[in-house]
Amino acid sequence: MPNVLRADGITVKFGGLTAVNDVSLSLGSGEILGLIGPNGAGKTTLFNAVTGFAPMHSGRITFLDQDITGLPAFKRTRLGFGRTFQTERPFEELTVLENVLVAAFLTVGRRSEAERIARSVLEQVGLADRAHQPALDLNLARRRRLELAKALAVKPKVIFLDEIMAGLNPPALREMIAFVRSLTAQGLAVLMVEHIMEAIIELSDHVIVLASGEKIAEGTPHQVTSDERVIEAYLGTD
Amino acid sequence: MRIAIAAALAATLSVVGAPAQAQVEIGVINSLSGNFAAFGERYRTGLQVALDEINANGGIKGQQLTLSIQDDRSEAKSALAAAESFASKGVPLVIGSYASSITGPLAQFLTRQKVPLIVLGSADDSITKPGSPWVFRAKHNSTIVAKAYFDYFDHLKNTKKDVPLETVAMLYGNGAWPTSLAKEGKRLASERGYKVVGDQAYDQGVTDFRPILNRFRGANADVLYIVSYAEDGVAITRQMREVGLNAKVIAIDTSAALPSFVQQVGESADYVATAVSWSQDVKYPGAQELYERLKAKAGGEPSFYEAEGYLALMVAADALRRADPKSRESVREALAATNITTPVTTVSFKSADGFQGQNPIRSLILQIQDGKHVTVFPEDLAAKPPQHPTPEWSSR
Amino acid sequence: MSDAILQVDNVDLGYGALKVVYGASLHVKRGELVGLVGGNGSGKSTILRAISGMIAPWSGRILFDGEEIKGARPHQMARKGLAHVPMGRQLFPNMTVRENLMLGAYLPEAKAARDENMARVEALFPDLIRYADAMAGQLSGGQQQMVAIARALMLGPKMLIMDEPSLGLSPLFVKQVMAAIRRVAETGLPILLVEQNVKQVLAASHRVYVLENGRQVLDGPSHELQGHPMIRKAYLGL
Amino acid sequence: MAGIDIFLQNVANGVLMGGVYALIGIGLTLVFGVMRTINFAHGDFVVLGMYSAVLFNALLGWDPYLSLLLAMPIGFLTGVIVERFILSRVIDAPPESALLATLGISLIIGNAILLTFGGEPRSVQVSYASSTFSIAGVNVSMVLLLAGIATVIMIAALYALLNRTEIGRAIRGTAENRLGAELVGIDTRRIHSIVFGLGVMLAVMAGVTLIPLLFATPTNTGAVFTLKAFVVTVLGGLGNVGAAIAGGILLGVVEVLGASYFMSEYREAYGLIAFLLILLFRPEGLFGRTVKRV
Amino acid sequence: MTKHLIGLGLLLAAGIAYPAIFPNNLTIAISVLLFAGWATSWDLLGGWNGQVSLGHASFVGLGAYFVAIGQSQFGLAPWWTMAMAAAFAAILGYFWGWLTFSLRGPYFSLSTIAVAEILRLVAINEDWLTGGATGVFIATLPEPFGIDLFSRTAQFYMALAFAAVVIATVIVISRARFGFQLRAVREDEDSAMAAGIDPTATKLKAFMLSAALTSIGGGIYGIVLAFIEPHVMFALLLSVQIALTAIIGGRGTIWGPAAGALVLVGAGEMFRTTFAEANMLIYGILILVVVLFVPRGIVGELARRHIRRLYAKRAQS
Repeated sequence: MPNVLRADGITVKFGGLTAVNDVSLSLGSGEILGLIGPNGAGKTTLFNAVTGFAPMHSGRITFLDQDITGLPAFKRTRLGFGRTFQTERPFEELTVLENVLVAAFLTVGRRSEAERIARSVLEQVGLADRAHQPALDLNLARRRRLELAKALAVKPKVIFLDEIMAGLNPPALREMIAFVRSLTAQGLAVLMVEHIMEAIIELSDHVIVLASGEKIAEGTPHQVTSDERVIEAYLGTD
Repeated sequence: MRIAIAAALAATLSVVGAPAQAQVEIGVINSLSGNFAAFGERYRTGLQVALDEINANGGIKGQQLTLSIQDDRSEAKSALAAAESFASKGVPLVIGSYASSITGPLAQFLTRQKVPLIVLGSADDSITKPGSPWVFRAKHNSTIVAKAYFDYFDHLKNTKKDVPLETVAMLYGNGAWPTSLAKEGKRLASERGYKVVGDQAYDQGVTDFRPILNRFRGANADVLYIVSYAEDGVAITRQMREVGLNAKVIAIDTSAALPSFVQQVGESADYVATAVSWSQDVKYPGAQELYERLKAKAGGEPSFYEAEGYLALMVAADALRRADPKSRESVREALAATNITTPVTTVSFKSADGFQGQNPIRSLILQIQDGKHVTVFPEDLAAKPPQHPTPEWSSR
Repeated sequence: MSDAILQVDNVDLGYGALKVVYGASLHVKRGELVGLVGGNGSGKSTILRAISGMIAPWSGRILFDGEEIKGARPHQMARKGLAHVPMGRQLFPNMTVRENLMLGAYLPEAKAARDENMARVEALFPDLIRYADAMAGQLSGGQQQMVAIARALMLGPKMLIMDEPSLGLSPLFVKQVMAAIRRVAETGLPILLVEQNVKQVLAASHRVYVLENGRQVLDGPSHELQGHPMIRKAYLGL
Repeated sequence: MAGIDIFLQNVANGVLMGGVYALIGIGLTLVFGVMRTINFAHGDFVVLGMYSAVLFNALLGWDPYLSLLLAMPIGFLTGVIVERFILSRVIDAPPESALLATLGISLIIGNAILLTFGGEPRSVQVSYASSTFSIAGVNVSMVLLLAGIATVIMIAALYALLNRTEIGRAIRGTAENRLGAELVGIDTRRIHSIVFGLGVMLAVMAGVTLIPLLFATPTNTGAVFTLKAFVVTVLGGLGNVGAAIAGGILLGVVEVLGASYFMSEYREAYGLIAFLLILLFRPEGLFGRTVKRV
Repeated sequence: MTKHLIGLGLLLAAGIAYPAIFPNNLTIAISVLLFAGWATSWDLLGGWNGQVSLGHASFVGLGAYFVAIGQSQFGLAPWWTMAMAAAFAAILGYFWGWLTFSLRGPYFSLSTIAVAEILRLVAINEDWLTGGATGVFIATLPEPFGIDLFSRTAQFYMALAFAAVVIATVIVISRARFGFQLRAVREDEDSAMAAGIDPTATKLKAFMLSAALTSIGGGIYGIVLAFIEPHVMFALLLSVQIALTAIIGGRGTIWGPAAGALVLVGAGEMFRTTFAEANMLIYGILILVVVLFVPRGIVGELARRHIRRLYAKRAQS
């Protein structure tokens, strides 16, 4: 599988604390990479470093054979990154449609075209009937979908999903899993941070496990969940 | 929303009341709130005293004179709104306002509306230079005041030849009046052979003048020529004493003319000279009596501001008596032909030196002597001779 | 259940439009150390926040010391005798450890018993004396956690609730903190302990509740739940 | 007079003026430190203090320092009431709400004073208004020195309050971690009321102390003081009470030296430029410590 | 958008008829229109983009000074000088923003006060540039197509055109890409970056546009006053009034700032003629009332209620 995204030796430090230590990953098109680990393992920090939202101490990131290390986040978006945020961050004063329009305007300048893109994305995530509702009023499941719609409306080549399954009830969870799978069918590469193991196991082609900022395991979902170090990281030591 | 707009408009309009019958109403635009409210209050007192006097003496051709006073919130746009309402109401003339930033636009507007304006407090040269046929000012301006100061300095130099007055240091706020008075002062200084050894401006609101006063102390000026806002003069005088800045003549414009100056500065106020348009002991007939009436109305010590308010309305009444109050052109002509004597000053509007509609008023120099404002110059109007030179702080 | 110091009856909890906890019920008896475990985002902390009055339940009720808490704010719960050791510890970083402890005994009753409580705290955490005059913000994570527990004890509480005390600590410190909690529990103070580290909790507590995605999936005496497959599933999905 | 003498004199004046500025700034920084609210009415509370001294002087003939006895508790109560009924209702709203509310309060105070006292500048004439004494050839103004002493006493008292008393610890706790404070049983809303009360009390105190030195006008002076207070607190570090004194002295020296040796008409600008530089390059203030996150 | 443009058209029509109906209340109407234009311009930055400036009087002053000095010193017609003022204001806005946008929230607002105060001092003290403290008169103005620009009617139409252009600009922007970028940056800079938006560039553009539009209104104000003085044009109070007008009317709404201008200027005028000395006091109380009871501003609150009615059922879980 050709590499879409490659990150080598990512290290992130906050003051004296090393939050992520020398972690590498790679991702091919149509592939789903899961990133798991206990609380405070550095998953979101790594995620932010790759997407350009947190400064890196060292490391190198290439995207479609282009070195994007040090590029600001919005420029990465323009190259083909789409991302969601762990606590959803809709533009609260805007309606659902307007939220997606913000993103849709990245690729087109005309309002009518942007609106066409936005509506088709809303259709895709199943929010079309909510287009004119203020984003503030959405419930969790719909906020998540809005978050996804915004990430998709920039027409990304790789999409970063930060805990989009958390808190969903079982039917909503099933829908979300199916939805994420449908993304890969369109050739999107997916990097997801997730706590819901059900989703990770079902979706991921490949899983990286972080603990205390270090990569402690890597492999298929089944390989990592039976790895003793992983179990210890999660359930603690005696 | 639309209802709200309509309501707001209706409310705005309804406050313009109907004109009263059998009386002559003139418009007054005065600063009753905002930054200049202190002055507005004093002008209002003077206007009221004049109004009482005019109506007690038969009003305007037997009709009551009334004042329609509008507040300008110490800002030009409110003054202009007031002027517009007066212009449309048909008042024969308008009196206003204190600051030149307000009176300037007023003069422009009323000239174009062909409404006579009698300047109430603004003393900027720019109001009557080049001026307009519709704008009249009975009080002084910066050219007149600066000249009065330098005439006074010359007078002192000539009467006490053993005290040389050769150098001047200037300190002034950065407002319109202090700046123009300083500019005119600098011109006169070079014209009359004084050397300017200090020239410092400051921003209003600053209360620490020590750095500047210390600079002056190094410069050894004979004359301190200070133009300050009311409150600043108090701080300047206190700090002058504190840093030990001595001079043979200390002149502080505006600030030192206020009664509160003496209260707040105490004995350090003595010897300070200041120019005014009027004082209680000036040798004009009726000055003392006017003082009593102003004092009674103000409920406190009056200043020349009250007198200027009084003067403006007396000039207006005189013109109205000689004109057809229904015709502004006739009122304008009457104003232009003014030639009266009041307890404040004599008034006639001449065009000279590029000025138009300006009364060539004789400014008075007061000196604070033993805690009292005393007229000391010009000699023919003076109550007492000036005390000169000012002793050093250390020997007071 | 008159011997229950804390009783949570069928509460729904959430933030804004986001529902996080679905119908949770639990109780803590006097003298008991009860664990509340579950994966990230399962709603554990939210339950603690509701107990100490930071958020109000959407439905259901919470009784503390036999009295229903309605709209009480955190400082009022403290007054009633509930001490909360929050996530992230929430110390006063630019105050000394001693000052932190003094503030722990801010309330009048606690102030009256300040010396007594201080002695108790010193007995439980002998190390605290060594860094009593250091700024709390300058301590290591493990030391800070000790201070947070000690500060809560200075209140002379009727009950202690703790939110992930081992979060972000190295394994050595995790052991020390858990040992300290056990020492506190041995004094008879009822404790509700929210913790990721299941093994430690199972070893230390009398009973355990297990949450998965906002729902209670299991509860029972700790020794019976050791190695229960549901626990592993709650964390690792397998 | 030799240049060095004048220089020393200027530095001394700058330091003393700095004490005055610190006095004006300290209440603002306390309020910001605890409540994260920038009080745009701070200068108007200073002016309120000045007028209270004017009033006590006119009615009872009291020296300003004597009138502190009454002015301080009144200022405290005023602050508590304003916080209870206005600010507490906007503290969790968007930050502009607090800004607007304090602007509204500023207009109300200034114009209420205008209606009561009229627009004349007021001051209190004290016998020591222009007295000086000289130390090593440097003249020191008595009023400035008294104000400086008052500043030192006030800051020492505030320091003692914050560090040595129960309520002071509660205030610091609330400032450092509001949630943590709630959890140990501190009613942080009450603390906010008290802190705003203290902030107003300090402003009033500053006003009373400064009246022999300066003068008060109802609507002008407030804005000038508010701006000075901003500059002082940002120079020292917003929310850092102790640093207010350093910020004040820095501002005083910068202004006095700027006015003495450069253009006096740009005196105000020197402080503002310093203020901008600090905001841009060291927003925690020159003497602020970076708050350590836990 | 069409709805708003039609609304603007209707108001414009009403405006065109206004001088014929109320020939003696033009000054106050000009004030309303200028404040509507300024507050709407301010709102592009302060409301739509979330950067609260307390220094916008600088741009008003800039516009007034360009027109006054251009006319009195160089005989330049006001339309040229207004264009120059707008360009200069945009450049100034660029550097001002570049300097201060690294600051957030109240720090940004404080820095704008400082910058504006420094500009005020420059305007007062550099009299070779500005005519200094004594101010500048506009004695003559050209007469395009025989129109006397000194007449209140002509000035009213200028102010009307200014307000209409600014509001139309906002209407268009509100629907365009730029409008969405502005709001996205206001709501959440990180989330905006995730949508490919450069927050700093967006804020700079907003500042430049806001500054340029404000300065054009300033030019008209200069003509209306015909005499300008730095203490007035660069005053902090004017900056505060502009911001308050927009906030009280409703930040980030199309009609809020204009409504705020109508209410505040209208109320100010009513208080001025009825309460005289107490008018500023009442103004202060009015601000408190709005902050406490209508925190989103007048139009903001109406819009919110409207939306709430449309979605009466809050999201069900």
